[in-house]
Amino acid sequence: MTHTEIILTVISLVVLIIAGFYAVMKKDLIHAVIATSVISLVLSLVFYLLQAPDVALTEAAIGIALSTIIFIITVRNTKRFEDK
Amino acid sequence: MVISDPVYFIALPLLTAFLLPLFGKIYKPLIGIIPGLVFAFIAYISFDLYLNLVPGKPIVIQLAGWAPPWGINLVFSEFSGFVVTLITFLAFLVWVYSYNFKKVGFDNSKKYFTLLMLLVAGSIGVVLTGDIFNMFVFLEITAISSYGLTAFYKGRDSAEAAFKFLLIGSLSSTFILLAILLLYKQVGTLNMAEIAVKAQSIDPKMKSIIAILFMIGLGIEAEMFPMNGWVPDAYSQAPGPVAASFAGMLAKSGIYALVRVFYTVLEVDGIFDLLLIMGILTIIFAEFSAMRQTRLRRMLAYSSIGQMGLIMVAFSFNTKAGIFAGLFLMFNHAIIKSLLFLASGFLTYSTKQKKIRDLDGFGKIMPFTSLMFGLGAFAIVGLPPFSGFWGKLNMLVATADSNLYFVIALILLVAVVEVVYYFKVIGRLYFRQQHKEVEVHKPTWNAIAAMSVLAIVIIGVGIYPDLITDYLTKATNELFDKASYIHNVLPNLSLN
Amino acid sequence: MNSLVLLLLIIAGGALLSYFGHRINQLLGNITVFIVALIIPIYWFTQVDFTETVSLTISGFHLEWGYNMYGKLFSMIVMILSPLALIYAIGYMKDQKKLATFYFSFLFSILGMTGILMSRDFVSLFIFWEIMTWSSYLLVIFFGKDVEKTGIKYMVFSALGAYAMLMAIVIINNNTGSMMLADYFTAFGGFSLQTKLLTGILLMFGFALKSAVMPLHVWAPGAYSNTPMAYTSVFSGALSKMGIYGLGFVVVNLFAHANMSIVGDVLAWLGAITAVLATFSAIFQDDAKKLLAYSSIAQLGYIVTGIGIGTELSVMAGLYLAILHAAFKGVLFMAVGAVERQAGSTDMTVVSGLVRKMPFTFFASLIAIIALAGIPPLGGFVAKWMLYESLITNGNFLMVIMIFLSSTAAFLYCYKFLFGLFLGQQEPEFDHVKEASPLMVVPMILLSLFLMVTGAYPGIVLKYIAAGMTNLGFHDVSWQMSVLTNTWGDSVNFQHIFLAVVVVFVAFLIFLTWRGYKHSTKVSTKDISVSGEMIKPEDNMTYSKDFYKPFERVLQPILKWKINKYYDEFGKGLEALFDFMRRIYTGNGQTYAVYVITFLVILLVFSKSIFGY
Amino acid sequence: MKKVIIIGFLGVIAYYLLSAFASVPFGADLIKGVKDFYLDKSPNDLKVANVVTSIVVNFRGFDTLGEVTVLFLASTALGSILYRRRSHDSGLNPQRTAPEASALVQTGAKVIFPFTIMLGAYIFIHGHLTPGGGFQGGAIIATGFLLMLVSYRKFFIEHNALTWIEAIAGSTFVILGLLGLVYANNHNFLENFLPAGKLNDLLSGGIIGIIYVAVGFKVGAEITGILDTLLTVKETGLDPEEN
Amino acid sequence: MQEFLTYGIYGTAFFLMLLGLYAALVKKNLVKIVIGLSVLDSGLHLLFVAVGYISNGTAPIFSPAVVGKNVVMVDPVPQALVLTAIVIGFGVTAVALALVVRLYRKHNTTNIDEIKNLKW
Repeated sequence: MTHTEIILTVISLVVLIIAGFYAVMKKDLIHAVIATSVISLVLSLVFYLLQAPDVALTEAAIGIALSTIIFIITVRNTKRFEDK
Repeated sequence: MVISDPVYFIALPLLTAFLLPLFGKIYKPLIGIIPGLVFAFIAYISFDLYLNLVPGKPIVIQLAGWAPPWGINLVFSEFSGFVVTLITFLAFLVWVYSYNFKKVGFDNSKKYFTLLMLLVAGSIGVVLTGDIFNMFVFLEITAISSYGLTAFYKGRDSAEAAFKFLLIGSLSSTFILLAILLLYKQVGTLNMAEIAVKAQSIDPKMKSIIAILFMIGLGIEAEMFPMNGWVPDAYSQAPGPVAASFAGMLAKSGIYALVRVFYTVLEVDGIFDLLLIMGILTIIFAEFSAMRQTRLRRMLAYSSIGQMGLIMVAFSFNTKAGIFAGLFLMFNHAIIKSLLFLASGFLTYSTKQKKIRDLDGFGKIMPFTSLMFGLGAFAIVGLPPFSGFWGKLNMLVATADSNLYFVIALILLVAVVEVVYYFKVIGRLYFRQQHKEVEVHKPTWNAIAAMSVLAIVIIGVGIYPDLITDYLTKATNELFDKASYIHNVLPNLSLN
Repeated sequence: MNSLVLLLLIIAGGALLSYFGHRINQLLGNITVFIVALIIPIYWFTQVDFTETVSLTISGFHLEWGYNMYGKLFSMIVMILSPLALIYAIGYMKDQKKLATFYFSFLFSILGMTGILMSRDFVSLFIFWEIMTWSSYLLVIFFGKDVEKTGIKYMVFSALGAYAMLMAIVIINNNTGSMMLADYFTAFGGFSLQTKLLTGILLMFGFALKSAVMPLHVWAPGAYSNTPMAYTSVFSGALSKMGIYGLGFVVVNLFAHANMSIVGDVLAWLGAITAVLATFSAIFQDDAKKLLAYSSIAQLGYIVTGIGIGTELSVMAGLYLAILHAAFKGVLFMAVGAVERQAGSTDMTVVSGLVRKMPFTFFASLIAIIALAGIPPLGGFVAKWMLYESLITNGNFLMVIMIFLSSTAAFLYCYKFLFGLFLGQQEPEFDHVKEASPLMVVPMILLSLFLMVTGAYPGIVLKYIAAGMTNLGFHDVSWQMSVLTNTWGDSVNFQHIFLAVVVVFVAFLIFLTWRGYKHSTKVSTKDISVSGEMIKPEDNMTYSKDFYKPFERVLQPILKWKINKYYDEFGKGLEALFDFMRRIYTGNGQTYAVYVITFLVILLVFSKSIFGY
Repeated sequence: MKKVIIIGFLGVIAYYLLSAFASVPFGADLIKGVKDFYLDKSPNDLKVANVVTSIVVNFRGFDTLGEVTVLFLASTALGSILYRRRSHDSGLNPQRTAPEASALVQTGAKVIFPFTIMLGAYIFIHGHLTPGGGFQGGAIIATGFLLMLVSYRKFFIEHNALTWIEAIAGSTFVILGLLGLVYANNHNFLENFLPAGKLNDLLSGGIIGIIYVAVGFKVGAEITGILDTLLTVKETGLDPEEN
Repeated sequence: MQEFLTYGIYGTAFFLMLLGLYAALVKKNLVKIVIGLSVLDSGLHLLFVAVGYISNGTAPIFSPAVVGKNVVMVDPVPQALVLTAIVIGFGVTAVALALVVRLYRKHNTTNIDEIKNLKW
């Protein structure tokens, strides 16, 4: 791994953790879903950095777009906010 | 032999499941008929293969032309063949039972049969496969089709049951994946036989963590104690034949995976003691909960958990007698519980509330179904001359041979509880006056046929258990002889 | 074909034929039952070769069937009593519902008993035991009364007993490597004390339960009185004897010969206590069925005492009593059944004065009661005599007193039974009552004739008992046809006593009948004027009400102690526990997920001690 | 309280599992296992440049069959879970509740749509050469349809066509596998029976390319079906049929 | 550096998994639970890929650029497995969300504590 890659990785990991927190803690479900989408996005970057382009592509296609959209559809069909 | 290749057990149901929507477009009744033909065919070839199996020479199938450990392989041995034959046989009967189900308010048969077929294919895949990750894939197939089937009916709490199942099931698949990952990183292979060879050199601490993860992951489908919260809900909300398939296929493939992993793949000291304790806890909690149920299906579901606990206890002895008893119990549980669930399908369908007390006097208005239920109840509590008795007797003999007298006492005390709740139901069915007018749904001819076949098997094996004991002994030897399994899959490798 | 297998096939086939016969129509079914009832004993007495054995291996277990003299003795009870009860049942059960189930279960319980008595290994013993149990369960709840209470109680206790046996069986198998009874007997001496006690007591538990010994008797009153009377006669007469059969070989064959007679003594004491308490309970029953049920328990108590003492004479007394009990309890339950069917009730405060309406039933009951109470001319006397003698020679004086107390008290309920149902004033509401059908009367009469004959010639039975006892290790048991000689050298000739008593009795009867007709006046029992006190219509003032009021007051402290209560409390406690335990299935899917994680954590934390790495 | 306990539990799990994984350091090549065989055979025997593809489709092709089945299963299960009897729909066309997107989005979607389809197709056709394959391509195709579904309220998927594509693509996979039983050298299920070709050629890798194309179609159709089912979920609120 | 990455990547993966587990076990909202499961899966996938990584390895693709050269390639097997796992995870998520919709229609709530008609 080159230094750039390592730095990118570290940044990605930090973003992953923050997005994970956001996804789990946020009461607004749409925001949480967007956060999972961000997780997928960053994850696919990490996969790419870890020399797994196939996985990165899959995660990108499925995680970012499709997973997110089915979550959003569900949230639209139920309630947007997690109640106390 | 091209025509009787074990891969058909999986490939054919999958192919049919993919094509079923097309058949429906061509001619609607084909949706019901084609699955039956497929089930009949795979049942036939599984019987054919199993009966012609040469002892000590299991059929090992390579897939994609690569010999194990590089490719995935299927192993049709005495043990796996036995379970597969049981599953295909039950699958066919479940199809017979549900073929005409539409007559009693059953809609959407295309999706039902698709899911059922995939459940069957998945269960068979779990049993046949010789690859640990492939086993995970098939476990997921069984799991997802079970979620779909559990939530099949509307107007019940079926979605709730399915969601609980899904929640626990997802956790379990995570743990299985973790275990597979750890294992792969230790041994560099996914083939079960090769793992079995190489696992001897794994650090015992690591091995124990892998074993724990496997136990939790596989324990869920095997209905092990703290992980069986989904069972009563799923069994009581799913359609009757599906509950029968859960008992006969899902639980069987779960316990098979558990047993195969701990007997063949991963030998860990102490795992069998753990299995014994968990089995006992499973039995106690399940049977005691069953005692106080007011709903028939839930009662049967808890009883099913109890039986699975008994099977776990039997396998935990790590002796030939124990395995033999465990296999016998597996056979009994599959056949008898299926009969009970099939019979209860019509009983609960007629009593909308599904309460046990609404069954008063049903012996008169639904004589055949009640008779079948009574027969199943007699058999499952282990009364002679039904097959349940021999399983229980062998089980107790095996327990005594392991000098676990307190386990005998415990099993028997719990059996008393079991007797009580089953006989309460029989008492209501036959010796009470009907107190509520109900809309009776008579079983259809095909349901009668399916139940009769099961009843005949129960009585036949009960009167002459040697019908199956030979096969059970062979299966026992196969499971107990780890070295020959490895040798048959990987001729060039051997233990040590 | 082997005659033993054929015997079992005949009974099983009979069961199926009766089932299908009754499914078609009642007449056909009844004819089938009748024929089956004739064929079974005829085949047994004429065709069965008692030296034959069957052996087969099923599922790795070696099964062997074959009679020995001890089993044959008990088989005689089954083979005489059961067909008679079957024939009786045709009359008794006429026009009832679900007859197919009734006869099927009835014949299957006969199959079970027959099988038990020819089993030489534990597996088949257990199989037949279970067949007997479930078929009798179906009959206990046959009328649908108290399915939850009585039926479940019977099933729970039966299952407890059966499973205790099963546990003993597998432990024996573990220790001897064989399921054969004979191997167990030979290997018994070599067991450790724990194994001896564990296996023996578990087996005894199972057998004692079926013969309703004291703390395990609570199922019996309800089960005996709820069952159709046609079957109760077999239930109490023959089926409970299976327990005695087993106790015989466990206590006598194992413990008595292994210098562990303390076990037998405990059993004997339990038997004696059973006898006393059950007798007292019987006295205060108003329902004739319940009375007979308690009386059965008491009688079984005597038998158990006899077996438990385990000396030659006491065992002989016990076995003799067992056979007599089968006969007289058979008659009495049949008689109550006849009364129930003809008069519509067995409540002794309601039914009365049926002697003229049902003379044959009365006669049979009278003979049976005499035998039961142990009044000299009939067999009961001989049996009790032998029992007392054995107890005295053995030095168990306290037990003698108890048995004697119980026997004396038995007179009270015997009298109450006869008086309550048959004697006294006949109420107009029973004017229409007729004698029961011949199908019911003939079996009763036959059995009472048997009682009379054995009264005069006890040797007829003692011959078989002596032969049977050889299998229990008592060889050369002395017996005489009609003369009883005691330890002290006195002898009694029963033939003469019998004849003398019969002559006196008949003369007295004739006299009584003649005088009775002359001098009796009819007064309604319900028309009683009480000075100044208003009688409400529901106050029943018949004689049979509060029959033994003063006596009851004396015995109150003993009777208050009801073991039943403790069992009920225990059951309730268990149910509460079960209810508590099933709360772990909270219904919240998340909780289940937490369980999974908790389990994982527990395993991980304790992984070191579990896997011991 | 419950939260604290569970966090404690999670801590325990993390401790044990991390300690287990710490023995397999990141980036270390510790094992000699099947992977070396794959890395050797894939380019040399199978002529498949992308080793992951050759593993997914050939060495462990059975897994992939299972995987395709899982998607098919998910779509069927979804259909059965959200299925409603016809009578309740009372002849009305199912309506998506989402409001019509703005003209800009619609136009954009219309423009992008063919490109997405092409991209997806490219990915699964080149599955054995470059990263990606049937799953990724299929998913991208489905994304294209998703775009249209979201942008246009009146864009309806032709269910008939979907069914046909699903069925034919799925059965192609199985039938190719079954043909292996007959035509391949070892008579194995899923065994390659076509000439392997040359490494890094489009027409290389035997049945691998064909299977990946079939998988691509299947996955695309499957996921589109899933999205369609979810999107045509009717109005929110209580369902009379459920109670 | 190596050690830092070991613990960094494994740690992140585990952290994501535990976050997901936490959501699945503690959060009451059904959608949140499913989000939790999805985050759990993400962490697991990261773990898989991380375990398969070999220092200074290249992607396991014999593109014309690498053919013939002696290069270290990362372990392709975990990548193949994780492909399968991702797709399976997607399938499960879809089914779970469909069930959430069904549950919402029946109970008019997404609070898992209020959905326990089936108990004991």
